Amino acid sequence: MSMNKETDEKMSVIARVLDSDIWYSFTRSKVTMVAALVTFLIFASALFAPIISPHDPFDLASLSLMDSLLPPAWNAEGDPNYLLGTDDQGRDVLSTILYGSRISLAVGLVSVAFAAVLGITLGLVAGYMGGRVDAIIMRVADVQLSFPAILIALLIDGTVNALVGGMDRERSAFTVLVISIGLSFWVQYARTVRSSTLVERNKEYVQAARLIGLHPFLIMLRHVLPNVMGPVLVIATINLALAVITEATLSFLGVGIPGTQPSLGTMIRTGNDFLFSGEWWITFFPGAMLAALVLAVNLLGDWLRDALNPKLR
Amino acid sequence: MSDTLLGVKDLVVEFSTRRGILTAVDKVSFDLERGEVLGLVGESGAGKSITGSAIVGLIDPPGRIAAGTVHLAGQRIDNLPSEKMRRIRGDKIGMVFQDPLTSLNPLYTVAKQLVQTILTHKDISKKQARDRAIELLDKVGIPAADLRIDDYPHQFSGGMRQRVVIALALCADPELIIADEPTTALDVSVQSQIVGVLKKMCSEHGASVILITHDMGVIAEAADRVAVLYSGRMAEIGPVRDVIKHPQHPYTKGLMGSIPTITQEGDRLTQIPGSMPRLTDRPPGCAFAPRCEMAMDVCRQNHPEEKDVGTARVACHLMRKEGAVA
Amino acid sequence: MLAFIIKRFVQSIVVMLVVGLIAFVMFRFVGDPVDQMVGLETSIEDRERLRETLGLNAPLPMQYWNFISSAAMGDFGTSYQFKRPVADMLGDRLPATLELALVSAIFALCAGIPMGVFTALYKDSVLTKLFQAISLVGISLPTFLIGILLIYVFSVQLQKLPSFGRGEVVDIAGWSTGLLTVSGLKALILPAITLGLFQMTLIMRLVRSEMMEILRSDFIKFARARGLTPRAVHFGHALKNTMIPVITITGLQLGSIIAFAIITETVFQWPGIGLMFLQAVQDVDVPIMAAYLLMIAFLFVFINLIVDILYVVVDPRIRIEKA
Amino acid sequence: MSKFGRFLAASVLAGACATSAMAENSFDYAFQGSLKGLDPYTLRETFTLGILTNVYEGLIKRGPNLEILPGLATSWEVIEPTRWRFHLRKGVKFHNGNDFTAEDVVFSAERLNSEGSDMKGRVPVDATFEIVDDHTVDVILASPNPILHYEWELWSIIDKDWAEANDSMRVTSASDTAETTISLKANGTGPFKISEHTSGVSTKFEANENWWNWDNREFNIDTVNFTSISADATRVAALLSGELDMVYPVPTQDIKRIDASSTLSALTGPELRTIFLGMDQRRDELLNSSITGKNPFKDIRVRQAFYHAIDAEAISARIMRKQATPSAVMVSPFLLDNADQFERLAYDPEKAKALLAEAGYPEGFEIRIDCPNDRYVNDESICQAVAAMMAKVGVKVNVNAQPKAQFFAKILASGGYETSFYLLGWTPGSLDSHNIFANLYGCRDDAGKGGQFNIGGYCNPEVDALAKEILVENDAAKRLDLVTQAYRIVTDEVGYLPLHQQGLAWGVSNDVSVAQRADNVLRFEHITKN
Repeated sequence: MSMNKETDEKMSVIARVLDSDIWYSFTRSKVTMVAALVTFLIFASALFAPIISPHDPFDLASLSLMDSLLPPAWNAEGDPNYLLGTDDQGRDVLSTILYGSRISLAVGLVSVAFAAVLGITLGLVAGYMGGRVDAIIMRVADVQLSFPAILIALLIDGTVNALVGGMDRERSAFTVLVISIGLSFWVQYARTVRSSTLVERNKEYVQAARLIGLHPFLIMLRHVLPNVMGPVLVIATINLALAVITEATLSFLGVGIPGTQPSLGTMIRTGNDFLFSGEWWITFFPGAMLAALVLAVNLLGDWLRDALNPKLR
Repeated sequence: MSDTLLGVKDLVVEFSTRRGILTAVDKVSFDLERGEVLGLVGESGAGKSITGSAIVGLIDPPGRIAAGTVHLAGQRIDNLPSEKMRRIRGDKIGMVFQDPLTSLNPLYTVAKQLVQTILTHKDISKKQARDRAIELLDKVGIPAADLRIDDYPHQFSGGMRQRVVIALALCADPELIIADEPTTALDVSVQSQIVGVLKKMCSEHGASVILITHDMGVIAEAADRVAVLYSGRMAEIGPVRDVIKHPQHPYTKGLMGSIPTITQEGDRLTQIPGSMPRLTDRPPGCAFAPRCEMAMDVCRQNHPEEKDVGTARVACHLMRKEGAVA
Repeated sequence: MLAFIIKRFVQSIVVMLVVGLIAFVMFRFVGDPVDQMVGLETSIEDRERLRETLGLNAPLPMQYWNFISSAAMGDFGTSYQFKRPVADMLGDRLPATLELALVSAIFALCAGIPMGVFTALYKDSVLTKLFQAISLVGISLPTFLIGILLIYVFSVQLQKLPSFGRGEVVDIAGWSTGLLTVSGLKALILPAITLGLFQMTLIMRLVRSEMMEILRSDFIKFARARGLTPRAVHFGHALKNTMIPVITITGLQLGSIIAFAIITETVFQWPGIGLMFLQAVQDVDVPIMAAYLLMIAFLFVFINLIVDILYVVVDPRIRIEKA
Repeated sequence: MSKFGRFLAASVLAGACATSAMAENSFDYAFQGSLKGLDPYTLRETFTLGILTNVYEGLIKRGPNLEILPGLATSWEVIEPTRWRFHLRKGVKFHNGNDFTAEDVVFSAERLNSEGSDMKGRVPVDATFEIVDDHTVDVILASPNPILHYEWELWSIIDKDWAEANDSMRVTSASDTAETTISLKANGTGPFKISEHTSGVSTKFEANENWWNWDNREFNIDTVNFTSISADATRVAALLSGELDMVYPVPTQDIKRIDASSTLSALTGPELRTIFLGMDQRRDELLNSSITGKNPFKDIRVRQAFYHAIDAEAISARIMRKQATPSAVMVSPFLLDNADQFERLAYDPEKAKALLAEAGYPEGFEIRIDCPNDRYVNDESICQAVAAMMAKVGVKVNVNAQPKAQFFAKILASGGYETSFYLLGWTPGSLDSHNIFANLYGCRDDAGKGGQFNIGGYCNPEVDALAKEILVENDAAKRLDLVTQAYRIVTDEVGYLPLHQQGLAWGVSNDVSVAQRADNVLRFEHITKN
């Protein structure tokens, strides 16, 4: 019986979702559905890259220079083994895209999470403490705005290498990207959360919580977070797309993920050099993948913003 | 009938939503004489504001006027092309909205907003328009109007702002003013001043007024006739005095019971149990039936016709009986 | 107002000092300037002597103090690589970047605002869908790739527009401008589009969503109820209110335009400060890096101030409060 | 929109009617790097020195094939083993009209070795100059030096009077706060004058009609416009679009495309720079490796195994697209007459595995390779390919590719030679093998005394002794013999793992003809344009 009850509850959750306005607006927009499908496919293929990709491009021992620069399989000189051709090191482009989007998404997700956590925390603290703490945090936010991710990355690349150093260039590059992209994004979250906190701070329940001995900060966390989840989610979606693009841009400046375990951005940067020489597939396919990902995530973000904004419904 | 300024007949306003078509205003009819003040009352969601918007042609998609007609001074206006309707708005019909804080564009001075509106409808010079604007402000009771005209909206208090809004509505001497909850957002102390200004201005200009409100006090103070809407339908319409003193519709009775009056001071206000049904699940018969103490079987099945009862017109199955009795 | 500006000014100085300090700590890790200043075969003793002359052996706080105290007098030191006063070099290169940033900001505004307004007013138009599709391209591909593709199409294939540099420039009172010559204007087109595309998308989307929200506001409804023409309602009342967030964002974006100019300038070999900075990073030319960062911070603070002042001009509510 | 529209329209219109306002015969070209200053003594770097030799001249000159020709000196002889006599060209004038005399040579030699100069040693520090007459100078050396004048093409002679008048006596130094004239303006004797110079951006040259060899000049161009274009794709695009007459270097992959064009061709040839891998043979424990407590590279079998595992032919064919010549020695065959006596160890992964097993590493080990990513042709790609090849014999190589600033900061003496496996390129500045034995093979201490660029710390006293002999040996045949002996030792011991001499690639319009020198120096005096 209890089983039944549980399934009933689950059913009702599903039913509630299916009945909700968000789901409705989702099913009404074909573009959004396609975007969601594309996003899902990209995430899934990135997640299952080791299973579905025909080769392991990160296994250096499997690479052969003699297989390098093969065009896509449908081309006369192509090799059916390499559907989308190979790059200058003999890596299978298709497999590398799958593995590469894994890295790009990881950079995007981790840096957005980093920015969100940092921003939400600082926003809460600023809004809650007010006064000088607030002023300092918001001033730091101003300083932060004058330092876009590009500048931060250029500056901290050396620092992180020197500090992390050691064996692993991949990990240090990952750290650099996450820190610099994350740092350039947190301000948005902080501002959103701060203004919401300022509103909540003066409400009775906060005073009441203080009276019964609860730490008001915790109470506010519980009340402010649900209020800002909507905007935060929207910012996060759009930031995710931006982070993936930024990662690609940074690789152009030489501070991206290194070439031995290329991300989408690294692949595009490498392929960029082969644009005029006719080996278009090295840039084209990763570029298309990146564009599809960014486009889809952006469209989802747009839809989410409209769907969550009651004024626009 | 030559004195009839506005004729609304069987007006139906529908909104198409994902849950099907909502009928926000369902076959509402009424007439308005020149110089008359008609109160339009009802709970929020009863369709008062939508009726007002429908008259001036400001129903935005997904809503639309699905049936019925609106005549202004003998001209049918519900089916006019948008440009012609625009010329009528502000010129023939003025509107006053609920919240004076948000009704004015914060980035323009009062002068600019007034002059712009005047020039839209009157073929006069800027200078003349400005003079007229000052005159209007003066009339609605803004002290030192010639100085304050160049101020921005936020420099005025709420009550003063609503006076500015009234002045804006009167810019082109409209024949009809639709005032949608003009006092709701104001302090109680200034509410009656605003109603007074509105009434005075209209009688001076000979304009008719539709006063939309949920506040029976305001109606009692200002209106000549009152129409009670319930769930998008007309429940009762009649002269204010009669409707207040002798409400016919059970809903009106309940509504009157909820007005605090000096005579009843100390008594508990009667409240109508339950709440107005959502437009999505309006019962098949009389919409008020579920809350009505006197509901009969027929009430739950058939929608009552409107009947003339004395000076009023009432839509209630009880009326047939009472009428017969009477 | 004056108090406000003074307060801002003080804050700016603090901001810039902090920026300078952070930057100085980080320069340590960018590389060894001496290695980049001499040929590979230069002896260790000579390198050490050079290091000493440059004051690189002094403790970090000392170096920072030296830099800040001379920077306060307008002296940013001498470039390790170019052996020229950095202030002069910035002066030489700044016009190129500012012109590029300005033109691309104008491009972004002039294309972004009308497109945003159009897409907000005509939500279901085919043109709206087209605009939205075009605008998404601007954020779906990395800037450098867009730049290279533009070069490929317009320079290599069509041979209509130059692929690098500023074209001919005219010197007017120490300001070298490319805006007055044909080749200078032609050279501006591709970099300005590359740099402005992202901002254009941002502005278009911002204008669209703000406009849609404002079109639902009470005062717009009241304006329509007064029978004002659609033109007056949309472009007078609605657009003006939309402009407040647009000014803010555009102002803040100017900072990132200048930062993103690093990439555009590299792709198009545009002789501005962005390119100079990137080369300085590669060459560990500390004085240039420090001066550039300080200048970016200054520009940002300055732009912020302008934005605030513009705000006051556009929004009377603030004007009165400050007065 | 309207502003931009008008702006577009204006530009399109303008494009339709006017494009050629340039001088009649102007040669426009771009290089990857930039010309940062005009003082010829501030930076010892081939490109900077090379471009300045079009303006300044040295006592000698090198021809299209790097052969030594008379320059400002018409002839020279070794009077005694330690005394050289240079006969200076008469009637030569600097661009400002001053006469070129022996005084200028002496002044230039002093300035070259003065504080702040990066050219120290190009004239031996212990050499003294004696003016015999206005057009004869003797150089007295502390010890014999057969290659004294080899590097003197790039030693620019400066006008003493002009330098005095323009406060340019000292070498422009980075600690100067005021600009010196000589870093912004040039006054040489060469065939071209600098008419406009924007530091780091572009430089305009115009032909010098008062050049001493004007009547026999080869070139027919009036002006030269140099622009620095650092981005590879943009540089190639500028050539493909016809905006420039020449760009270099051309990325290896774009050579095909340029050759395919009917109006362009790619000039390729071997460069003098040798790209090689260095292995730490000095530390007792490798940095960034899985092996602790010992240094596998001290075992010659490990070094040989690495050699056998790396397929230099494949790198040269694929990564370098045949724009590189695999090399068995650490010097270009151009600079070593019997380079063909040396052969690379064969590519043989099986043998590599066997050698590793023999040395006690049957499972291989892990090591990091440090690599620049913006210094040499396809540097990062080469390191990646090396990692892939080593993976096949069980050695896991982690590629640490960095911008040159960080790379050099770490691996050179100033960074404590912080690497145990690295990729580097080397061109002997003197175009002579002694430079290699001294700098790359000479024993060194931890501070870098000795073979300063011997980052791996290879050390064999026998080689050091041979290097000393080579330096002072005046007899060419004997010298070659000594050089060969030394190379034999270091090659057998696998002191380094040479990969290839990278290729030069210049993209040139078919309208112009240029002389490509193996040191990548472009001399304007060999340019003709139709």
